[in-house]
Amino acid sequence: MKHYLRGLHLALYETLRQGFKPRITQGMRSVEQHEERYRASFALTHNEHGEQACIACMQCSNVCPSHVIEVTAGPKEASPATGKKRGWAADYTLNLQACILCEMCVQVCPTDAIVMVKVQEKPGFSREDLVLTMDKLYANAKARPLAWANGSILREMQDPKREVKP
Amino acid sequence: MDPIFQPFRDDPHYPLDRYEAAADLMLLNMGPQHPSTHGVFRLKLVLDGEIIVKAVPYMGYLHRGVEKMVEGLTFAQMTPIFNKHDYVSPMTNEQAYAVAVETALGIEVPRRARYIRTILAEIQRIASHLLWLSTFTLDMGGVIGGGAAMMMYNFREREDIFDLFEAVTGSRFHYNTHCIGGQRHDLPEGWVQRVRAFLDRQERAFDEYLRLIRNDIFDLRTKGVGVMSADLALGLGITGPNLRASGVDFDMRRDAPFHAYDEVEVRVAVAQGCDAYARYEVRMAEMRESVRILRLLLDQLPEGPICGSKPVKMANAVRVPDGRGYTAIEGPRGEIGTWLIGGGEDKGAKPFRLKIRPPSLHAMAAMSYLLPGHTVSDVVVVLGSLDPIMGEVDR
Amino acid sequence: MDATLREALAARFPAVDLDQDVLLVPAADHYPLAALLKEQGYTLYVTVAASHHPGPEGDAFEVATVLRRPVRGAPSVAWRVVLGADPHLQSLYPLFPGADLQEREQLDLVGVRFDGHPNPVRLMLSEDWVGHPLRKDYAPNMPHAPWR
Amino acid sequence: MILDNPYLHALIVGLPLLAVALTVAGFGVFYERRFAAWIQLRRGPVWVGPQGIFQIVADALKMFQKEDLVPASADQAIFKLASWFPMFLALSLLAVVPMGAVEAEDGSWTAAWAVSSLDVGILWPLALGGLMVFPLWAAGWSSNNKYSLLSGMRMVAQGISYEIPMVLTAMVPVILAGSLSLDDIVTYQMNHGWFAVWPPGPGLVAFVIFFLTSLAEADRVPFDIPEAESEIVGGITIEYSGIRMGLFVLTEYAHTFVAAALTATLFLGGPHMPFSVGPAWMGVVWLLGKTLFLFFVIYWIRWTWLRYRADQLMDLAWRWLVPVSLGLVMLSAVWVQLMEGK
Repeated sequence: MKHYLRGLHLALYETLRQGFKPRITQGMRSVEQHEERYRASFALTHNEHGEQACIACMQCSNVCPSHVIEVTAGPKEASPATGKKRGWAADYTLNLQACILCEMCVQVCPTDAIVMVKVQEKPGFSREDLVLTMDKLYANAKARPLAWANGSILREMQDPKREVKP
Repeated sequence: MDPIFQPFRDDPHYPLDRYEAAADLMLLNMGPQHPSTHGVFRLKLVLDGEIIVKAVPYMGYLHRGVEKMVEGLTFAQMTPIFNKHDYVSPMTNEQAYAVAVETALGIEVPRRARYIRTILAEIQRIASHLLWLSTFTLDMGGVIGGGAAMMMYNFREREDIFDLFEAVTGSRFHYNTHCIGGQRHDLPEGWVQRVRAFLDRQERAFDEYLRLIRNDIFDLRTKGVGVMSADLALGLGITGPNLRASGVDFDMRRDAPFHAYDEVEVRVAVAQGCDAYARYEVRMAEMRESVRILRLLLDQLPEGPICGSKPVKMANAVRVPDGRGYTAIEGPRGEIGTWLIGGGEDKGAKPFRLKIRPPSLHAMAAMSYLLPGHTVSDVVVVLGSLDPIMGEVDR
Repeated sequence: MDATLREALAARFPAVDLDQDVLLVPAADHYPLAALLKEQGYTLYVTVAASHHPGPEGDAFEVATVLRRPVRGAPSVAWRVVLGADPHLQSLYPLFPGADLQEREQLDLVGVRFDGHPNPVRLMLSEDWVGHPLRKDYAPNMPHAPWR
Repeated sequence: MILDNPYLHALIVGLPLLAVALTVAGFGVFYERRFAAWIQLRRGPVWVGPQGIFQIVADALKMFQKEDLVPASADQAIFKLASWFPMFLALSLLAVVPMGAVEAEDGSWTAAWAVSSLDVGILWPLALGGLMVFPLWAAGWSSNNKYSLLSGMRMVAQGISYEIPMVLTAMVPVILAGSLSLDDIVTYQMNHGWFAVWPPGPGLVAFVIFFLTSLAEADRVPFDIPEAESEIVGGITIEYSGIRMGLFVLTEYAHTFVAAALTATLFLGGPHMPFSVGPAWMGVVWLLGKTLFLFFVIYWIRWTWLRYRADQLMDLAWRWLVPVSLGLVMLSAVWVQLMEGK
């Protein structure tokens, strides 16, 4: 013999009970509501001497799985602050349209030049809005909170010889 | 079930003209745009009234050519690609890939990294099964109905899980937190306590789910629907909860331990019902088991390094020599395997051939065996109980 | 590989070197090997993977098949068959119904034909697609990365 | 008296009733969305107007603006007609429901203020409810869509099957009150107690069965298989768009409201005030309150339960509801004999 109505009152009780619980939907999260390690968009930083940190070594461009980073290297010149000869990036473009936010470019950067920021790009009305040029990347570093990770932190964290966690 | 449908259940290629219908047969295309096909999937149904005589699945609507694409990528670049196959459990897909390359190279993964992987995999299993539960009830109760209430309750807990993953990896969905030889991110401070609090909440939530669906309507819709014998399941290559619901006591976590599963006791949930209800039973039991395993793992989480090889600094840092092998781990939907032939371009930095074994594609093959004799209403129940992810089916 | 299986294999297929991880099997032994393994309890059909190996003396194809025994220890047997420029191989569909879709996928993407398959049509791509994408000579030099 | 003219009476009582029914049906969409959101831990529509109360206005405006698409292969005339008829039918069910209560000099109460006090009043909603199947089946058939066709077939099967226990359980109040007139049924309840409470047992069972069958007649969860959107993608409404689609939605809510009102009239005493206080027009408030309570229960059920399968629905109707309601009819006859024998 088949039954049709057993147990259904429990479901009615449960839905009524859930109605008195706190709401879970909300608007878009602000940066403060995200976790410390949250990563969204990109920025280029300056080093401690105020020079551009990127030395145009092309590691980020090579490691990018979707090939969105294009770096043009400038001529090698001596740094005004330290006097050592180093590379300079003449142009740096990151195309967010195909970026998959995998953080590999941040990990391989030897000078911690490219990092991620915690605020996403807003949707734009043209494709150029999502292409981060060098100027936009440097502006991001000033205008937006930087994400937790940079190349040194990630590589130090993965070091097999590391004894205790930071 | 009427025995005239039995030949179609035994062999989906049984010719249709041998079926003696009382009236004309009707051909119904379910999908590719249908709310309950879990993605873009087309099912051609031949109907006698509302009873299905023959069901033919068509797939490929989500084919992205991943296997061709990875032949042009180096091993270090591939992890973020891999978590996009099965977009419901990205963590275990990354792990399947990492384990494959580590096995090929013979890299030893540090103990802490193995524990972190196991913890992440088990949390991911809960998240994946929660999504299964919500879509399963959505299929039965509709988007405007009791299924939607269940989905919201499931997603409340799923959001908690995403918060936990975000705290570790910085990303809510596509994590890229595994690398060849270990983990890219260590656990942050206080994360273990947060997981414990989540587990307590989750255990209470299971009772809430049960109160919603432990009733006669759920039983009537699932019991005796989509019966898949153990022989058929094995022959089709169905693994994971679907296989265990057919009464086969087999789980890679216990029988071929990977990660840190050899250091904890895994109790395998098996159901003998072979039907949609058995698959529900197995998944619910697995979620509770995952909570138990997670508590054990968090208790004995060791300290130490999290990566067995040097951190990736160059794109071609990992090179796999010529050779071939098959490795597999147990994901939330079954065995995620990788057939890897090394020695590709760039002196082995790129794979020569990398075939992903998707558990969902094998599950989809069962559709044409299970459906004949059932009604149109049962299609969504059978499909939902098999828990396919079309991104993984098509790749 | 346990001893009883090894004995059975050695008796039935003396030409096969059983010490390899992935057995190299002649094409004629493909179906009998699968049948023997199924008798021996290797009933879980795991996967089939074909690959294209272009070489100086012409194209070669490999079809690898994996079977598993669903017991403790999860013993599995993987073997491969090397095929010539016109690749075709006996289908395992009569033994394992799961071979239906899997072999269709390999037929679609690599272009290995499976004799005795009940429905040998493309699975993933549309039926009028030209070429087999996973062959090495398929669109090798695109001007930009093809996924952009 | 002016109300003695049946046409004027119908105008004076009927027009406000129509306005109330349509308003409740329209705002039923809003109430339901907010209630569903409350159950599901969401917030629901909150932006249009204070607390989103004008959401229905925005929705209606949107639906009016949409293009009136008719599929080229559809049966044009039937397709267009079928979207209007269900609304007429659903609303005309209300015509015989008495909404007020008049106290006589001896302290007894009489039902009043129906749009039309038919002597065979209960046959009117049952007959028109039965007619409801035809426009919906016409919509499903004329859409020339296989999903609509399946939906229409399910609709016919379900409508006809659930008509039988519905009529049988509606006979229970008829036998108990000894009249086919809804006025008499309500009057009897006012003086002898609600049928859902008295006679104890059979009355309650009849009430539950009548409520369930009216759910099925109005295609609400768990009996909404004709429009199961996860299986046959909305069913008969799949090819409709714009204001025609809106009419179907409004009909659903109107039908639900009417079904609730009818259940309240037959089993919960209609405009009867349990505490017997206040003027006669309070009866309208009480009737509306009872109706809205049943309305709420319908949506509570809708957002909680899963749905049955088509064959299980038939099974439930023919194997359980029909025999049980037959038994109830006999029981009530026996009850009347016993009570009157004393």
